Amino acid sequence: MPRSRRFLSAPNSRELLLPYLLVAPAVAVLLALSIYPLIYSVTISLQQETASGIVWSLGNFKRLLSDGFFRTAMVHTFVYAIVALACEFVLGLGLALLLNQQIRGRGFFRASLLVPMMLPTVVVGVVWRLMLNPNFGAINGTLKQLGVNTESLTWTASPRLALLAVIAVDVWQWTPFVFLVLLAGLQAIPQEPYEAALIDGSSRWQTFRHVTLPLLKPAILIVLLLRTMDLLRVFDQIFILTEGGPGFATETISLYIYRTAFRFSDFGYAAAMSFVLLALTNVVSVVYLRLLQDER
Amino acid sequence: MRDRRGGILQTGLVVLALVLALAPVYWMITISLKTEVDQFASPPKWFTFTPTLQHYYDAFVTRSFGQYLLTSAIVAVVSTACALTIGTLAAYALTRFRLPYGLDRRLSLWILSTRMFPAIVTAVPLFLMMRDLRLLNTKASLIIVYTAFNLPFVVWMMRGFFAEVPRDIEEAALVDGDSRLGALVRVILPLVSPGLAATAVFCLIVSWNEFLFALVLTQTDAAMTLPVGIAGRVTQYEIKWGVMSAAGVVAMIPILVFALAMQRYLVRGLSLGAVKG
Amino acid sequence: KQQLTLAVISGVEGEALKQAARDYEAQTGVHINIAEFPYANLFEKELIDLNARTGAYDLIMLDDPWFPRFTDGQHLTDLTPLLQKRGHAGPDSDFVETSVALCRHPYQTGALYALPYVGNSQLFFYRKDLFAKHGLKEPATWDDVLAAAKTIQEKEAGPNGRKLYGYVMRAAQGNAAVADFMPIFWAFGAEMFDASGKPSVNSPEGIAALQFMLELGKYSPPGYANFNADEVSAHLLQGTAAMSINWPAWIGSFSDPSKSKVLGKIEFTTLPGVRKSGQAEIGNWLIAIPRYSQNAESAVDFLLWATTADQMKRSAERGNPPTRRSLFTNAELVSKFPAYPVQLRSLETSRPRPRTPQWNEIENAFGIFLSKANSGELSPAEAMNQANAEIEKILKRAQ
Amino acid sequence: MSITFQNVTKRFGDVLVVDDLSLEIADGEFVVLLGPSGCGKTTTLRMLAGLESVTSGDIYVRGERVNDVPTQQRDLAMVFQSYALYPHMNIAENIGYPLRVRKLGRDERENRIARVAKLLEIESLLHRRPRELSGGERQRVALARAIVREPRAYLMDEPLSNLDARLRVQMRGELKRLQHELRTTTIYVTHDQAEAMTLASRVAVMNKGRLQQLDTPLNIYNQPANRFVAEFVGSPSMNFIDGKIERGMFVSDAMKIPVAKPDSTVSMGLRPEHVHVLTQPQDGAIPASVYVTELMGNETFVFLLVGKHKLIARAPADFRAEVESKVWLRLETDKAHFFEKTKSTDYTE
Amino acid sequence: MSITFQNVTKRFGDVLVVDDLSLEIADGEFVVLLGPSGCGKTTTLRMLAGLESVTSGDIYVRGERVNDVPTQQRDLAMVFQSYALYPHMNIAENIGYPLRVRKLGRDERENRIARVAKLLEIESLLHRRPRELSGGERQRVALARAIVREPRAYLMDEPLSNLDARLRVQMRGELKRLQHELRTTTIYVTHDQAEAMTLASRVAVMNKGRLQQLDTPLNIYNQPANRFVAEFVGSPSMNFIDGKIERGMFVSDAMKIPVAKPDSTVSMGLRPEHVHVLTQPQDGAIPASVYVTELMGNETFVFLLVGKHKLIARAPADFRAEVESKVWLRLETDKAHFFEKTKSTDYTE
Ligand SMILES: Nc1ncnc2c1ncn2[C@@H]1O[C@H](COP(=O)(O)OP(=O)(O)OP(=O)(O)O)[C@@H](O)[C@H]1O
Ligand SMILES: Nc1ncnc2c1ncn2[C@@H]1O[C@H](COP(=O)(O)OP(=O)(O)OP(=O)(O)O)[C@@H](O)[C@H]1O
Ligand SMILES: [Mg+2]
Ligand SMILES: [Mg+2]
Repeated sequence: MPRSRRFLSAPNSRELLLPYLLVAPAVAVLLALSIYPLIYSVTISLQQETASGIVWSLGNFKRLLSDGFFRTAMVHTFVYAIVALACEFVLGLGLALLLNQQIRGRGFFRASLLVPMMLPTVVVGVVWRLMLNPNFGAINGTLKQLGVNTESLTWTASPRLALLAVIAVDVWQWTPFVFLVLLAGLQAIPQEPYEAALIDGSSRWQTFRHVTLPLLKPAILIVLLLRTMDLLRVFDQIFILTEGGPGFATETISLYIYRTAFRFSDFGYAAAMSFVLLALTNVVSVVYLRLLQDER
Repeated sequence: MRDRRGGILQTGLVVLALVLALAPVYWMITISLKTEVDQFASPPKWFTFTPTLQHYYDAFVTRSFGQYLLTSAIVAVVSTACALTIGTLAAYALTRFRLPYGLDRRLSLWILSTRMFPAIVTAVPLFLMMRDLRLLNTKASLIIVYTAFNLPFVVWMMRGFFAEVPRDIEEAALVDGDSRLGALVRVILPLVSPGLAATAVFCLIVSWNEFLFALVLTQTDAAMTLPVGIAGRVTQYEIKWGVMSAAGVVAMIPILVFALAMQRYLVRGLSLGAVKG
Repeated sequence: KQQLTLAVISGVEGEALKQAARDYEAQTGVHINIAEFPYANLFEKELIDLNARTGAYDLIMLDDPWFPRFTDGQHLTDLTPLLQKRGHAGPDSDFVETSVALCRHPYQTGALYALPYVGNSQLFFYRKDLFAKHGLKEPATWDDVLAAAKTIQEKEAGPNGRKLYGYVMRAAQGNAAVADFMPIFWAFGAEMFDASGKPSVNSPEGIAALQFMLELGKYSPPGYANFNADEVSAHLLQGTAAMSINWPAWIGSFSDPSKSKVLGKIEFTTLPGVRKSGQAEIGNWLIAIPRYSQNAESAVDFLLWATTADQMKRSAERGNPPTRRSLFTNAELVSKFPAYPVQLRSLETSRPRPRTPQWNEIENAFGIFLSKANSGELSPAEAMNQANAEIEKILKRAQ
Repeated sequence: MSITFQNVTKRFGDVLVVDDLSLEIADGEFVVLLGPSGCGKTTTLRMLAGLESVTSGDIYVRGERVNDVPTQQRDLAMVFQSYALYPHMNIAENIGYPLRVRKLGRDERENRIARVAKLLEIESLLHRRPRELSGGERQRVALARAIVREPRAYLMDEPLSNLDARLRVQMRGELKRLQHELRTTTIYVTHDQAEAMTLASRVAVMNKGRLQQLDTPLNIYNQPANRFVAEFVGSPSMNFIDGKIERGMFVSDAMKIPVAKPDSTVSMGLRPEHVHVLTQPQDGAIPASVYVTELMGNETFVFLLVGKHKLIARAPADFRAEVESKVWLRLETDKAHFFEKTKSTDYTE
Repeated sequence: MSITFQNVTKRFGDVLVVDDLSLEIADGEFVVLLGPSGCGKTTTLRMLAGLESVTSGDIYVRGERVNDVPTQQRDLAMVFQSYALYPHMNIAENIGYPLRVRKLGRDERENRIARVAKLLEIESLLHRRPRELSGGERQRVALARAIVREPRAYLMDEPLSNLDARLRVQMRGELKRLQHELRTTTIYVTHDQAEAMTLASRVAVMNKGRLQQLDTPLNIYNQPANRFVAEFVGSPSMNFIDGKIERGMFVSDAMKIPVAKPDSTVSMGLRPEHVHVLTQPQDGAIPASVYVTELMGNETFVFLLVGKHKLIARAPADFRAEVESKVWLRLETDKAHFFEKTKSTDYTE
């Protein structure tokens, strides 16, 4: 019955109200700002304009089934999310571990590593677009100087490399976030288990595997959870880097939703797609939470 | 006493990471100082070019970037503060109390799920909502939206960190006669300061850089934030690389300063040496 | 005190109008707020606002392809009555017909919902120095273009050891690819819709046109499949490409030493033809008044003022092609912008993108498949067939 | 302040930790909780402090039921077995915290802190962080944090366990003085018999969550209510010899001793100090053999074999005997305890 | 495995914690570290374990210098004063961890765990998490985790401090047995005199980071090297009476006692058990008055006033005396210790 220990004491009658008072503001704000949009989206996703005015129908959802663009976009989105998440997590964890130890000037390192995350996404997109330019870009330029043949390295212009390129940019920009959270998590782990582990003769790796990871699990799952959700909604950088091109190679669901909503002003269909995305995200996060729960 | 033989290797790796992280930023800075001809020069001019401040001039003198900066700052700081306060309280309640019907878990989940809906779709209804509330084109609208946008993040981060605080430290505070909130403020928050700092930094960054809502909910310079202002430099036929970069550099600095300030708290973790068992 | 709010595009066009606004303010004391948005966002920004009927904007700048969408939703004010109030029968006859036609709904014939402010239409750019050097004459047909590209790319080397490409085109998914393709498409005698209004992009002509585009692509820098206007002009400015289709807005920068390495080496002309004589795609910036503006009256006053010959002359001096014939032929301007005669010809012969509220959707779909073809994913035939199918879907959904 | 436990039971899931505990503590009393590790002492304190909910039963303070009173409002001071110091505060802040939340003036706070710090010999540490202290120092800080205030009751969970003998005797004295002065009701958990004996006005012996005996220290020692108490209290612990009482005689395989008791199956308990080891035979003395001796310096424990029975005797410090050597025992049988076998495995006097 | 500290010094910032410590521990020895709270015992162990760096001096294990050998490679088992259990592992995993990292087979591991668990009476807890255990249970888990392996040396930091007397005696026995069987060098920190006396082959008494005396338990008790040791070891601690030796007589305001020692200014130390309280006058007996008695059950401590001197005497359990009542003391002066005043505040024999 460990769960019971999670709580300081059974909330006793005089305190019964406190927790509710504490969550109330949060719930209020979120209700206010999420319920209305949700209802709105539900209604318009169930409506369709026809010659004879607006009618209620499941048309938007039916259309999903036959929409090839939608399917491809979904695939791209998940590929993007999975690959990016994997890289960001591995790199972020690695850095967090490195900088959790005594290194001279780690304060400076820590702060500097956060810089990519601090740039406005708009700017990030533009800067990388410039750097990735096959002909004038700094990257190919530098590679050329190093004697690499860059003829075929057309990054965002090649259907093969484009997705990788945009993923790379995402990794570059968001690894710092993973790093930041995991570092904070590491900082929260007390020293004693580590000393015990040393005494018990466990190697660096074993200590990492059996002590650090388990104790870091809550932080890890939270960061994965949040990143996944953001990755599944990724929009800005791609929009600026490739607008989904070339030939749909980097079109993600959010881009497609954006186009449908804003360019083709078909909000109903956009909402419909969003619900699918919402559902999927929900599934994913519930899976994470399963894992998270047995931590507590 | 950690054995320090890995030291050199570690430092090496960190430096490498640092280079990878900062090279593009450095490049951006150079771009902001280069004439167009140099921007596209190949082989790329990493170090040798004749700097010009023209782009900064274009960015900040000829357009109302100063105002954008101010707006951004206000919106970011206020919304971050709100999100942190509201979110931390909620997180505390959701970690420390068991509510009937597993309400504590359900609530947390719901709070999280509000972050899953694509902003693109919520943007329009929010626009209509703000219109009816007469809040369109005001800082208030952005503050509200960003607060709500950051809340789930704050709640979940803080839940994680609260869960790591040993019970009996907090119990001691209660026995010593402190109220729950008193204990929260005087004992628990100091212990989770790294987490708090990390969360704050992130919230600030998000609201500082957010683009879509800022675009949709504002109509004139009166409430435009920096990202929108910057995006304004992307024209139909050309991107003003220099001006964009200049703006980027300037946009980056305040956050950088903030993060450096937070850095202290990031370093200081829970020093649980004093807890037994 | 009178107030007006303008939504303008960022860039030269918007700049010009902003400046005008300031002058107007100074003269009349009418206070004018300017909201400036990037091209990527202006459309949705305006559309959301119009749909929500906020009346936040009294005047909006719009790119001509958006016009059908806006009028379709009856979001714009019919200007005729307001003009008549002020003793004008209709739009000034000095406006180029092709431009005014854009402001009418239905096209050419219908009521007037806007006035043309910037008279863009595509031009063909080429390096006259290289053409001279290799004894090539100004390309009249696309085959000339291909031939020239071939010769130049084989014979020439770019600045400091870089390759010089015969042609540079933009095939980035979406607007870009379509814009650069349409002139070829039309020149090959293809049409997007047949007489009965059914999509016909996969007609033999259409496929041939795409075939040709790919052929030309061989002489375009690698990665052009994701190029946008800025990459194209960068190539021209850096002297690493010899020809391209582009917009007049660029002409200025070729003579700006801080940007250009090809000072005075670029020549402009109308678009080449093939079966039919070449036709440029028109891309005018119009100014309209939303239905929901509370200040329609003073808005019209400003609109008329801003489109008067001498105001437009100022705008022209600031780098925007006018929409008035008198200005294109104005000696003073011509001396400043030697390309004006060509531009006028191009503009007069130009044609608009198909006028349908679904244009954005169609252009997007079409662009995707063009881009797929250019990046080698699909053969021209496949691309055109799939595009056609997609466009059919879109139209079907629209009814 | 009087404290009453009324049929208090505590379960963690299916683990029964405190079992129907009823306990009356008068105002100003100093009650020591004694019991094997894991018998529920800490849990009992925590329930009283309101840190643990009671599964069933009621707790009364000054006759008022407090089951639902939040901890903060119970105004108790507690020394946690795990210290529970505030890692981010220095020692002075740690000790001062309870005063700070009570909004005491700075100066008042400072000289109170100084006073207890002096009392507990930690003046020199006031500006350190807990993690920079030794175990015993931390424990003293925890103690200081409790006694710096004047609460309605002190709950102390093994507050001296990590201190050296000298310090412990000294602290013991201080606590005793403090309690005499303030007459604050105190519940004190310890494993140290000396502490129990010297501090307690009454000792409550617990086992497996059940109260075994509640009485004055001496009575606990001299009239244990049952065999568990007899065995648990006192170190080295009481010797037990199973046997029968037949016609006024206690009979076991090893010995025959006259006792004025009704016939029954009993086990005789005899404390080590009531077993005297003689090197010369003596009439009435029982032969035995030494199998090990433990030299304590101030005394010697002699482990003996009488038949198959093991016995422990306290002998003077200078007592020496070869292992296996033959000796004779004089038992002060008048001091013997007899525990009848009952159905419960436990023996009661 | 032999262990040598050679002029080891440890500072934390400007706090001098271990001061020029030199200590030789032979293979298979069982050394008990004794000393006041905060004297540097834990730090000494931690330096040996490699958890703290030494500020100066060297530590040798089997003659090889280990100052820079990482902890993992020193192959020591340690019981932390603060337990340092793995919060996320259940008890079985906690105990099994050292075996797991050594890649022992599952079964081997399991029955080893079962064995120690049985030994320490924690079988029933194997599936709990540390936070669900009582203090004493946690301590036993910590102990179990150490003794489950067969390291080159055991470092135990007050491993029994939170256990009840019964359990402690028992564990003491087990440790003794274990050490006899495996002959593993052991360094053991304790505050419990009984543990020190019964377990130690040698006792090292420290004070303020300096080694005071290293000798067998009995010698520590009977021939303390200096006044500190004399006073620190033994509880209640030794009585001291300052005076002079003049012409074969120890003279203080309260008494005159013949001793065969050269003249000097000394302080006489006499253990409580060497002070016998008589209710009747007797020749040579010194008059005194009782000011308090502490009843320990198995014995009684009598606090006496002789002139302005305070003395403590051990009396039998049944000794009773009114406060203020007049009594006579017989001092076993032959057992007395005399510490000469030297320039250092410390007295040496
Ligand atoms: N990190 C530190 N910084 C400063 N002083 C410290 C630090 N760690 C320990 N000390 C000091 O070193 C001294 C010795 O500490 P140590 O833990 O060795 O004492 P100890 O002998 O184990 O005492 P105890 O019996 O109470 O555990 C103590 O006075 C303590 O205050
Ligand atoms: N959260 C829990 N879940 C299950 N069992 C628990 C929990 N907390 C405590 N226990 C059990 O309750 C019993 C009593 O615990 P408690 O801490 O009161 O013992 P104690 O008398 O203080 O022992 P010690 O003298 O060792 O501190 C122990 O057996 C312990 O294992
Ligand atoms: Mg306990
Ligand atoms: Mg210690």
